[in-house]
Amino acid sequence: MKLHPARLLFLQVLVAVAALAIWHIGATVPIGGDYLLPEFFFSKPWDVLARVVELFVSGTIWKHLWITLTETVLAFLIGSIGGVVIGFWFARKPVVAAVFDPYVKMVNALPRVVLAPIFMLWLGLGIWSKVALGVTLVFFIVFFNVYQGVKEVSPVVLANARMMGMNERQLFRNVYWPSAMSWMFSSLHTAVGFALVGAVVGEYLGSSAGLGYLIHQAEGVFDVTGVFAGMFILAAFVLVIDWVVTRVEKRLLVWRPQAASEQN
Amino acid sequence: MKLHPARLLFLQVLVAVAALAIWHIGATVPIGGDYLLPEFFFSKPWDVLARVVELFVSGTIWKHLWITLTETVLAFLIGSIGGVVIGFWFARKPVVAAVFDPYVKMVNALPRVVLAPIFMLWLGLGIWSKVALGVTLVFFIVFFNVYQGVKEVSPVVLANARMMGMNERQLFRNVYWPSAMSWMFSSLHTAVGFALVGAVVGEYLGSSAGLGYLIHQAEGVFDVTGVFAGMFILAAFVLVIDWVVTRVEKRLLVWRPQAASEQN
Amino acid sequence: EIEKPNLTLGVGGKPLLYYLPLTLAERLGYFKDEGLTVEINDFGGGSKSLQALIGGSVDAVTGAYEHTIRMQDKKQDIRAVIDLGRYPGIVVGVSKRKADTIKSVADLKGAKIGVTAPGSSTYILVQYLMIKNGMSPDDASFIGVGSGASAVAAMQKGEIDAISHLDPVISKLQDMGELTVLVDTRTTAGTEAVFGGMNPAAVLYFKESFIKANPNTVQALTNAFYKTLKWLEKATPEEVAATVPQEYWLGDKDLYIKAFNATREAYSTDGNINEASMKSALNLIATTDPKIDPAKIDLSKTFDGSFLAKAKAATN
Amino acid sequence: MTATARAMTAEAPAGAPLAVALDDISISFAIKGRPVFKAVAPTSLHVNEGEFVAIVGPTGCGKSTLLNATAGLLAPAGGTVSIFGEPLVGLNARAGYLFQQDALMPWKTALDNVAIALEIGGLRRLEAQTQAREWLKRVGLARFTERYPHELSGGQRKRVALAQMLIRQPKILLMDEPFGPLDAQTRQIMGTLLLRLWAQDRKAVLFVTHDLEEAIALSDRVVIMSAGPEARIIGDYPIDLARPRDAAEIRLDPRFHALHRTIWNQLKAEVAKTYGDELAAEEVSS
Amino acid sequence: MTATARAMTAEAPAGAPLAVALDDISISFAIKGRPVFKAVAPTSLHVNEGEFVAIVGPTGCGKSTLLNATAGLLAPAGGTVSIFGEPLVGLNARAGYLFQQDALMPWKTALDNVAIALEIGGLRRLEAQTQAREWLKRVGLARFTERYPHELSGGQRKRVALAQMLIRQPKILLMDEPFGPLDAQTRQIMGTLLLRLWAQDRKAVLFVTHDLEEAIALSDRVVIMSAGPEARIIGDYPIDLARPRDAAEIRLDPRFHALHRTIWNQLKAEVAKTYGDELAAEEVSS
Ligand SMILES: Nc1ncnc2c1ncn2[C@@H]1O[C@H](COP(=O)(O)OP(=O)(O)OP(=O)(O)O)[C@@H](O)[C@H]1O
Ligand SMILES: Nc1ncnc2c1ncn2[C@@H]1O[C@H](COP(=O)(O)OP(=O)(O)OP(=O)(O)O)[C@@H](O)[C@H]1O
Ligand SMILES: [Mg+2]
Ligand SMILES: [Mg+2]
Repeated sequence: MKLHPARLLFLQVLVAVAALAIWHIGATVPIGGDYLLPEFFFSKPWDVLARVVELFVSGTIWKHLWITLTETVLAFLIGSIGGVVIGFWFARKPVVAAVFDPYVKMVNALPRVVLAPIFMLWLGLGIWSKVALGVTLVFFIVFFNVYQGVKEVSPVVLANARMMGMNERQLFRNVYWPSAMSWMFSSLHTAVGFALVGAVVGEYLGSSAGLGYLIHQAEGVFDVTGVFAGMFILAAFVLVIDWVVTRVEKRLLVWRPQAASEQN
Repeated sequence: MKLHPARLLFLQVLVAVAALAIWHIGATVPIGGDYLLPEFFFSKPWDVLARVVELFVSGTIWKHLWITLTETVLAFLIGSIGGVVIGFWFARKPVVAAVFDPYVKMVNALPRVVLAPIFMLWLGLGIWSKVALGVTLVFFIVFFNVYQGVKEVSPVVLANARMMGMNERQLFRNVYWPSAMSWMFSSLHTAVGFALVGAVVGEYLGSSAGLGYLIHQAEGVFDVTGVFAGMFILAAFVLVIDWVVTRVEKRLLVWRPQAASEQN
Repeated sequence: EIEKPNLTLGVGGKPLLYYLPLTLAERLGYFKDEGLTVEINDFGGGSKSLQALIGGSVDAVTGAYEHTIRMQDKKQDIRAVIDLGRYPGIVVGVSKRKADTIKSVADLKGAKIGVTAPGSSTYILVQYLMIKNGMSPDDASFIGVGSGASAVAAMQKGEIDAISHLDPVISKLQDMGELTVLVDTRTTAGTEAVFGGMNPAAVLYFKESFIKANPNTVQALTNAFYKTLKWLEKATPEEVAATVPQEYWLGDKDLYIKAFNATREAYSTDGNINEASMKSALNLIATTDPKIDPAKIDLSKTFDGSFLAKAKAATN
Repeated sequence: MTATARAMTAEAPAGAPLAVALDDISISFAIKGRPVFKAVAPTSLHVNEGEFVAIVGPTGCGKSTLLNATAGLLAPAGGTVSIFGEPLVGLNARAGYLFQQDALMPWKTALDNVAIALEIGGLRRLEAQTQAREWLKRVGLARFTERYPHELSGGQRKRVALAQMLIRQPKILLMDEPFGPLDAQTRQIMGTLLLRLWAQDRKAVLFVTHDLEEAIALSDRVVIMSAGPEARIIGDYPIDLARPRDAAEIRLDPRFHALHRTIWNQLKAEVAKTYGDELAAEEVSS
Repeated sequence: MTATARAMTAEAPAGAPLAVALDDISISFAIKGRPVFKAVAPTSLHVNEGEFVAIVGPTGCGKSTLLNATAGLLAPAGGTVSIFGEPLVGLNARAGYLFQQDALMPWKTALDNVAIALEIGGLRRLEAQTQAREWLKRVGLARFTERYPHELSGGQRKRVALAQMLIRQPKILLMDEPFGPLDAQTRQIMGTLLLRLWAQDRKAVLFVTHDLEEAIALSDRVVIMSAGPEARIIGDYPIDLARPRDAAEIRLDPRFHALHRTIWNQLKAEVAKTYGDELAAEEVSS
């Protein structure tokens, strides 16, 4: 049931074209006197595309893109490393986990928007307050998955490894880590998006550059085209980071059989 | 390595007391002329507690709490059901998954803050626009995990079930669903927090009631005590929802052996 | 009779002094007196409340007059019916650390200026000032610092050299002794110095189609706000403080009264917007946003004074 | 080669279609970064309706692979698989398969694991459970109905799987070392149970085992596979012992011993081949 | 009872400490919502240094459970476990354990799975791999070093696990049906390999098997467990066959046959007891 890559690309483009067509029609053809996707809120696909091109041609975007990229990558790295480390720690120390469990959940429920001023106070207006915001999102996603992943380790494989005489560090490297890996990567795919969201929301709430800044600026003057152009670039951007994650995943999970649910 | 419940509670309270003590000292004892946690940004624990009590005693909180609860629960339910359904669908239809994969990831990377006006346009100012915001967070977390969970189904168990003659629906009920359950519940624990975040951010961006509204009001006039009181209630609140999720989880996963990583 | 007694009204930051008349009208019961039940929705910012109006989720908005002009450029017919703030209420100040080097707008070259958000009115005002002083807006860097405590934090930590902001942030900074004021458009003198006249800020606006369909409702709401302005004109700071909810006091009644006194002159006394101040507002936008062509804007369609006139007639 | 392999099934009655017909099938595994591994070379195997065929062969030769192909779980690289005269498409719906590995659903109790096999056919839950209980009793697990698989011993799990397969009464039974983790005595009891069921309505059985005595005691034909890679069927011995057989008594029959010796000799030679280079050398040096 | 069980190990030399001493141990499982399941009743088992003890018993009696307790993976409900004279605390670091189930790390190739057993002891990777390759050759898997477990057959996986355990040369070997999924011939080759290693430096071996012939051919003592629940050791037979033994030849020895018959009779009676109510009735009715 594998698709030929060219055919896959064709289908993907088809979806994009269909979406753009609906958008275009919704924005330009009135249905019963009303527009389905009023231009004031949705702009028009062609305008957005033109704006994206313009942003790249004029070169203004690069600086913003670079800043947002830095923030996203930092948030992603720090958040996932933190999530992995604390996730493992909690999974291996049931007492610690039990004691801190309610607090972790409480912190996870705090709206990040409200935390922004505190981050700014501590970390200033530079990239670090945005990184912090992204980290608070990424961390929890990775944390919960790694925690569960470690608990799902096969009891027999673990017992075997322990009988071989592995110490905690060796168990981590040879058993827990590879076993929790598919859990971790699943969470990383979600986390990539959230890292970006964190960075952009941080910029949106206070900054002097970055995609979030651009979007906010456009929003302030009701320039929807600008807002959508920004979101577009952002979305394209996350695909690149996710592609990197997928490559790493493929490399690290060579040992897996093809997913059973995909065979037919 | 199981803790006695009373001892566990004691340790948990200890952590809370320690945190409050640090907060109190940071806010009231100047270190080198500067406060570690200036009152203007952090208020004081005692004030916050007093405010929380006041909110409950005066009764103003109930209406807001009720609205936020409704939104959170709806966002959580709709988002997780959507995530489960689409996650299963994608996992079982590799072609669909391959075609839509980049788009799902793109949408996941859109900052929800920017989407708020669109939700308000479509869904009005009532609870539904907030629910929608929560759904966009919950959905992706659950989706990615369920998708991965289905792919992790044991190939032998699946082959056995198929040899028995199970059709797609029966496979879902008897194999995919129970097998993906621990993945799903892991994602639900993260999602509970995010459902609340979505609802509160939605309220924060435009509403006439709810905890997010309260926090927003307090923020505009530097009423940090109010902000913290709101966050406090919010956090306590999520524990209740999470407790419900954990109960359901325990019921549904009776069949599991104790996690191997916790035995010693 | 009133076509729509149950109204939803949007505002971007209700507790702000900028929107004081709204809170007063609500607390004084003037909406009820007019037979209206008004549900006030608070939004993350002025632009969000405008979007809600256009999207149809609110009926009326108390927001910036500037929106009516911008919306005409976007082919949305939005009209103000009464002015609530005649001066923008924005203050440009410098950090006390930079007070020695930045003594006037002309010195802002190369400075890091904090604004509520890029694209917002605080941002536009500084740009306007810079252009008027013969600089390009690119000569300084602008940093969105948000509208609340984060703005105070940014100034305190020395992350920005200057700030263009509104109350209560400005009053708080002044109270803390962090700020030296350069331009103050909360006062008559300050505003005249910048614009040579009034420059309307907060107004009550509707969609033109709503006004047409619900003239009595619009009239009732205008009456309520007119009465509020009249009340406010005579009220003592103590009375104002007693009317608004205690939480609005910025944690300290004295600070609130200070802030109110500083802003007091900015509130409109008669609710009217004259030709000159409309032009002044248009000029402000057109100067900073080259996409807007002043020749294409019909200012008479931005303000509909007929309701105000009736309200005045009814009260007097 | 194929000609001889086909000749081996010549005894089949001409009229009835074969229950299982593997013709010239070959099976390969693609392994990342190495040449394709040809596990099974083109080989053929025919099983008549109601015939009990045991497959023996050195470890790793391709027995499980052959069953997987018959079950439709693995597409052969070449050749055809026909079930009751029809080419196999997708899964083999008429076959029950007892896997070599643990294949019980860990989230269902022993009872539910067996009952589900009937429930999916549309039987009411209560009725399915009654029958399942009956079957668990037959395999000696009456007291373990409410246990989850991880609470059972290896042999107990295997017996639950056996009940799970048999309760559906499929027309073709594919069994991969079904009695491996059972003690000799229980093995015989299970063997007798299996033979009784088989006799009731003529099922075709493909039975993989490492116990040659068991193979001879139970089957109509014993098939020997050569050591892999490119394993083929290299021996096919009809077992002309009278039925019904008593699993214990039959081992004393002189014909049994003669058969055992013949088959064993070929098998031994084959295994020796596998370890020709490696193990034999070791063994000598010891 | 305990008195007799202890008496059975009376032949042990008085001076040297016992390699494994299980004294009056009992093992229970808590199962949600039902009474505690007493798998093993108080029973004792002593294994001398260098002694090869085979454990046989009906399926589900508690053999794996007993090994788990000796390995330190399961805490007994009562009684004591001593290893070389010291009470066991935590895991048994001197034992190697070949599990009944698949226990290879799925993310490591066969080679790495074996090599890791040395690497964790601090050996350099390259050296460990060289030795691992040697061991894989010994178990007949020289050509499968780069395969991941899911690319191996059941018997191949078992042999990798065997190599993984043996390469560490532990002083105590716990083996739970190590040769189960292997054909008879390979079984004998592996058995010979095991005996050779065992002879090199006097290891203590606890060997669970269902093949009584294998048990007798390999061991110094065969121990029989009663059917569970509350399983106990009910028989203990010293095997007085000369060493070194040839796995194939020994089966022709008349002493072998005499031993086999004696032990088999007790075992048979025990299994019959398990199925007393259920299976025996079935068998008769058939
Ligand atoms: N998924 C796979 N990828 C690569 N090779 C495989 C795969 N599955 C099996 N093989 C190889 O195919 C050959 C036959 O495997 P199979 O499992 O059929 O053996 P078997 O006869 O059942 O052995 P055993 O008696 O040990 O179970 C073996 O050499 C094995 O290594
Ligand atoms: N985790 C558990 N929870 C409950 N009961 C268990 C558990 N593990 C084993 N048992 C029970 O304990 C008894 C002994 O199990 P054990 O696995 O030791 O048997 P065994 O002798 O190894 O059998 P086999 O030869 O089938 O492998 C069995 O009746 C089994 O059902
Ligand atoms: Mg096999
Ligand atoms: Mg066992």
